[in-house]
Amino acid sequence: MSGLEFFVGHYAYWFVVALLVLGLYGMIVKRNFVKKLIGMTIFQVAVIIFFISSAVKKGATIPIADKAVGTAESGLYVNPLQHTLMLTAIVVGVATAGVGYALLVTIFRRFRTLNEPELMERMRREREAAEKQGNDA
Amino acid sequence: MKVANFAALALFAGLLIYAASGLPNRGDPTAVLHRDTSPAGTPSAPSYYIRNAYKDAATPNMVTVILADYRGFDTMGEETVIFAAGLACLLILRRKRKNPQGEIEP
Amino acid sequence: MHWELEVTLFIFLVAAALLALESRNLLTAVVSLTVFSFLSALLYVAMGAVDVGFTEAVVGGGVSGVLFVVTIFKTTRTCRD
Amino acid sequence: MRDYESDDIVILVSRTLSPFIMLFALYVIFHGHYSPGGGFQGGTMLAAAVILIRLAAGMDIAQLQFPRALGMPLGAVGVLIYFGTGVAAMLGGGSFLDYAYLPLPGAAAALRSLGILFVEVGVGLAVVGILVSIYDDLLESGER
Repeated sequence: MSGLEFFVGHYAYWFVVALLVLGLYGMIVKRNFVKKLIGMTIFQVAVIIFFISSAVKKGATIPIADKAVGTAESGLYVNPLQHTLMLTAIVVGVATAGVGYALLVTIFRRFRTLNEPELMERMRREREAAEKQGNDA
Repeated sequence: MKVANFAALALFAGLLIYAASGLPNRGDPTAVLHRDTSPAGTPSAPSYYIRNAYKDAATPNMVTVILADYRGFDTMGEETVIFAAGLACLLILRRKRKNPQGEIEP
Repeated sequence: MHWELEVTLFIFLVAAALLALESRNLLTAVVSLTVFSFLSALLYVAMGAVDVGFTEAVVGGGVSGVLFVVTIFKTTRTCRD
Repeated sequence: MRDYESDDIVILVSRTLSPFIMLFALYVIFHGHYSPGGGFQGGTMLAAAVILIRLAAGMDIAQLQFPRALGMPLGAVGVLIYFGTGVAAMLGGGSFLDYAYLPLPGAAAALRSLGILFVEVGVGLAVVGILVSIYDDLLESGER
């Protein structure tokens, strides 16, 4: 297999790698929690694109049984198993992202910031104040 | 700190590219995933679903049949996860108010 | 299944992701994320996954964006990175 | 979201659109056997129609359409419909979630199709209840 053929035959995977790296970049380099959640969403979409693109077959049609095509030959339909798994993953993703938003709102209500270093600083100061109060009492 | 982050990203990208080089070509109908029998010789699940979904459940949409019938336990657990997420939101964000005695009640 | 369409959508997808990650205004970032979700829904349909594309269009373009905007209205609208 | 005043035209347009979105969502749920669609998509569209009224008219007016206390019970009812379909198959003599043994008349394939419909309705109810409940919780939480 030549190098060009290998590169062109895998083109979807290179874009998926780019999206995965972008999502991870948002999660570990950005300091704002909303940006971290956006990075998590991009990572999730990249994983879903990887699964869907592994289900593609050349010359196949969408997985809805058609009388004109018939169901005897399994090569005529796209692989439906990955579609099912990713369908549930998307809906579970939005429900768990809702829990993430709830945590963000709670953090902002308590500490008035969404920046990670500032949040750590304020938590440390609050803990020291509590310890000092405990020592005095 | 910054340098360590970007080194980790580069390492991740290199690992992914190395892993992707072992995958079959995209859309190849003869890949292991799309064959009728697995390498161990047993019939593989996706081609079984494609052949028998309409016969078993009288429903043309194969994704619906797999979602609700063949893999019904999966969807049931997933719905329970959604319910648990809604419950977690309710418990995190519910406003606590004080009654006249000063006790916190839900 | 049509590689020209897929490559075009992939390029716009990466651009939308970069815009969502790099903008200073969080509302701009969330709107870019909604654009990202719609583009990925088109991509799923182009790959033959009609159910997944439908779900992503409804969830990512409808409910998820609304929840994100409510979160930003409840917290802060700008960020430093 | 108290930063803006609700506008008459926006309320009129969203009141006109919301029933049609709901009708299409019901079509998506019940026609999911033959075309792309099903419980998840239809439930999310129903939730979008409910949230549209909440965005346009505010929480107080939207209580008349879908009360705030209805979200979590509706989700619980959806989960119970799913479990109940499985238990009904057990009562008919089969194993859990084996729809061919539902205690109804008909051939095995038709019974499976019917069981899939019950399950999709349960999933749709759970999704609409939970998503509206998450939106309400986020909106009602604390001061800005």
